[in-house]
Amino acid sequence: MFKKNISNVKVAHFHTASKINGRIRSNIQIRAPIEPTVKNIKVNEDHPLWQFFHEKKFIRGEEDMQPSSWRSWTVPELRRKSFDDLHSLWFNCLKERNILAREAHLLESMKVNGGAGTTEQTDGPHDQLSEKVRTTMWRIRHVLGERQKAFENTQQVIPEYKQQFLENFKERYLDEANGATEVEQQDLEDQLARLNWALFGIDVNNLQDITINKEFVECVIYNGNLKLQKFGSKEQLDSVGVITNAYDAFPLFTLSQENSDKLGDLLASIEKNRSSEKYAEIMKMVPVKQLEQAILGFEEVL
Amino acid sequence: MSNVSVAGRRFWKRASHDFLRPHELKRIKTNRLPFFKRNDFVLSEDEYKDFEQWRYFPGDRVMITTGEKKGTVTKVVSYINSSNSLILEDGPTYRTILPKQFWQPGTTSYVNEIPEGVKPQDLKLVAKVHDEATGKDKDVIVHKFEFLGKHFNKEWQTWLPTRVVKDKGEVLYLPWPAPESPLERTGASGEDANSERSYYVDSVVHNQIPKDALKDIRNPYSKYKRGTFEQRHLNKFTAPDMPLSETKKAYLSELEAKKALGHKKLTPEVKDFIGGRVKKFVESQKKDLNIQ
Amino acid sequence: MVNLAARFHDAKWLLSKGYSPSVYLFRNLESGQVIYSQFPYFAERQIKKQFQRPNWQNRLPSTRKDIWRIMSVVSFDNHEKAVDAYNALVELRHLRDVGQKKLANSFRKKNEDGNIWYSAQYRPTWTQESVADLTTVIDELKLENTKIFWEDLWRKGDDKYWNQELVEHRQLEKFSPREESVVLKRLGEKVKAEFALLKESQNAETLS
Amino acid sequence: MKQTCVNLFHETAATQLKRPWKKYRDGTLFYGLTKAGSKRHALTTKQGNKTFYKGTRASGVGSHTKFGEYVINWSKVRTYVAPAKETWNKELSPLIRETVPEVRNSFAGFKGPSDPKLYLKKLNEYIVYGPQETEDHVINDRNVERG
Repeated sequence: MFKKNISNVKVAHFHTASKINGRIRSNIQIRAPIEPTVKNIKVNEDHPLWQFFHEKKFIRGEEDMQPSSWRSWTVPELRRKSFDDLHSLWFNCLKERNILAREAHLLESMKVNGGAGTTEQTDGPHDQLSEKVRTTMWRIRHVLGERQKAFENTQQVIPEYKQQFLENFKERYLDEANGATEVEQQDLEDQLARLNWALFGIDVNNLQDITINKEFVECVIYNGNLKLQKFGSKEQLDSVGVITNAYDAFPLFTLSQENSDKLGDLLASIEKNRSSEKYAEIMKMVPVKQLEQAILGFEEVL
Repeated sequence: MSNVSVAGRRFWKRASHDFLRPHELKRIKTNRLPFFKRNDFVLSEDEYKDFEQWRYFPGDRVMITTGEKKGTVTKVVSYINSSNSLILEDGPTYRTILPKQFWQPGTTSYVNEIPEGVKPQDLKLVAKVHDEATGKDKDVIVHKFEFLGKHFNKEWQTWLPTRVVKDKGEVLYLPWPAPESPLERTGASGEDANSERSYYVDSVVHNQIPKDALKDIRNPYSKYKRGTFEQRHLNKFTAPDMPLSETKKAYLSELEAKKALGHKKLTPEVKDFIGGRVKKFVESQKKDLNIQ
Repeated sequence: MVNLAARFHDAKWLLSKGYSPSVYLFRNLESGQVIYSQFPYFAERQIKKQFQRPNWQNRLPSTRKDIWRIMSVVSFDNHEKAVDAYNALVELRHLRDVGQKKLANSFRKKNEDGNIWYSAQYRPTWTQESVADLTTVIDELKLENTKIFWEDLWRKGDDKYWNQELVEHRQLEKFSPREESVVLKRLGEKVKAEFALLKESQNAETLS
Repeated sequence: MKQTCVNLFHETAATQLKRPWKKYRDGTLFYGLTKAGSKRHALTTKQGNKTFYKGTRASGVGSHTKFGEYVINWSKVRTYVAPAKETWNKELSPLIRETVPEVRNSFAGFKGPSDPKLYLKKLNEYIVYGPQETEDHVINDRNVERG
């Protein structure tokens, strides 16, 4: 029964034993093995592993690998760069070393003479370039360390120099503000903004998320006095005097070139505040509290 | 980089020099084809690396001070790094056998004259000095010159040591020879992203370096960080004195007691007494001499 | 449980039991050898049948499941073709081992010692030969509407070796080795559904 | 009689393989190729006693709980802070062409790069001129920059 079954089923066969089925293919010949090819693999243009390749090249040619035509960054060159740039450069270096290591490893496995890792007495181009990149990297750290040291040193001496610095600025500022054109006035405004950032750490163009602290109080008093002297007449100056507290200074702090005509109103409000009953009470508070009160009061006025 | 450590690389570099046993060296020497022995090769560590060591630059005019060619004024052509010597235009030569693979165009014989290297210490620099008496330039042999800092050499577009002659407070600069053809230097600073300035000091309150980055920038445990040396460190490193023995203590206390007594001035009586004794002795001596 | 792969099953049986018209190619991770199967699994008997002349270079592979991975699934539009292809592949393997042994050996890449090139236990030639056999079978038997699901399209080699009118190449969905059987089962279901649709339409044609 | 290869010719092949004429001082057999060579190497993971844990600098970042789970302590895991996409300057090359002349800093009038007076000077320049190079910043014709 089994035999009968088989004879009924049509089966395709190659070799001579299948002659009985009437399909003779004795001339069949085996083919050569088919090698896999990378052509069948598609890689995305933005595949993360491309970061290990130099311009998507499998391996760089000799013309791109001339250690003698490249040098490390020098320290003076790095001193010109901001932290973000140095951070970027560090990672660019890191990636370059990855590429070099990959290529060196490849050459080593291919046992190419002069490639990295062979027992040649001299280093290959990959080793030399990698060492140069490494030099760039330690120099980045050196420059940042140096910069941090300078910052810390300045922190030490700033209490000594701060007052003088502010006085010098005020003198020059008021001197230059006299009879300045509109463009020059704008430049002076910018200078004041930079000063506030430099010495008080206050970004006056972005007061939204500022915390009220000692520095801000100082900033308000300094700016208030400066603006009073810039925009106020001699009589106004004499009547108000030098402002020493943030409560009085805050309205003047809000002055700028555009709304300088409001100075009279502001001075009037300061006078009014001074004559109010609360004033003596507020003066007993710590400066930060005074400033808070001033801001609350100022908002009420608005 | 990848599989050989720095120490490993150093090992391979030194392997050819130091790691051969005497018997291995002997074997190599006996099995080698005969060649003209030259002993002036230096180890790669000892090779000259900077201009302060070479002292002369290709193009410099020099005078030879030793050997057959002593007194010849000629020009430096190039360096031989392997022997720390210089090849001169009209310097000493030696005769050697040249295998055919090293033949230059124009070589016709196996036996050739080849320029021999001269050490920098066997040379003197020849400089041109303007002679005011005749109004012409004249050659001067520089007996001794030194290096004084570095300067940016515009002809070579790089930083080179400054060669000077110092004499009685006067400083005479010796220029380096110019390159044969002007150098083509590209990428002068200020042109690309690499040389653009992006760092400005902007605040004493806010640090531009994020706080978290600091621990990666500086190593608080660095062995190069010296700190300050204080008295307590000194105390720590000073060994305590040994305890005194009983005898020594007694001696010292005796000394102290003597010191406490203080010096007494001699009274006239004592002075007379001492003087009398001395006089007596001297006279007795004289008497002895007279007897003899 | 009986391992169905241990015996040969004809088209009628496969159809009646609801198996998909496919041939499965498994690849040995250690040695690179390939076995053909009618089912998404294999049996020791198949190994014995398909490696008739084992030697030190072409060893009789073990049945360890962890070192066998699916290489490709070849699916056809009817069970007869699937059975024909399976038989032809097995016969070609026999031809390589016995009938045209010298010719087969002449194709193989050799190392310095004149042996088949290897790295550790791995000889890439076994996998490459099975791909070549697959092209032979499809071309010679003119198996139309063949779909090959490759675990890695890299292995199919250059397009010039394949008759583009007969074959369509696809990529098997990515899976972890643990899920291989599930993936193959699901693929079988899919092929079977396609096959049923095709049959239905053919029936409709004949009726009309 | 000293045990050597020649003297033990009558012994079995196994004895020959053990090479009894080559021994350590403590009498244990030596199976290596040579007795010479450096033995002062770092221990591998397979050496040392039971307390020796070598690791691969990639493990040991957490601890096992009593339920068999592994809890990673993220403070022990290495992290890399790459620059943000907006601030990443990809134009900066890791190396510079040899043809670009080197610049030196003079720090004329100051102690050095970390001098606070220099910092304040730079700060003053920034307040007055904003983010642009002043005369002091610029590289002069002798390729020297104040720094």
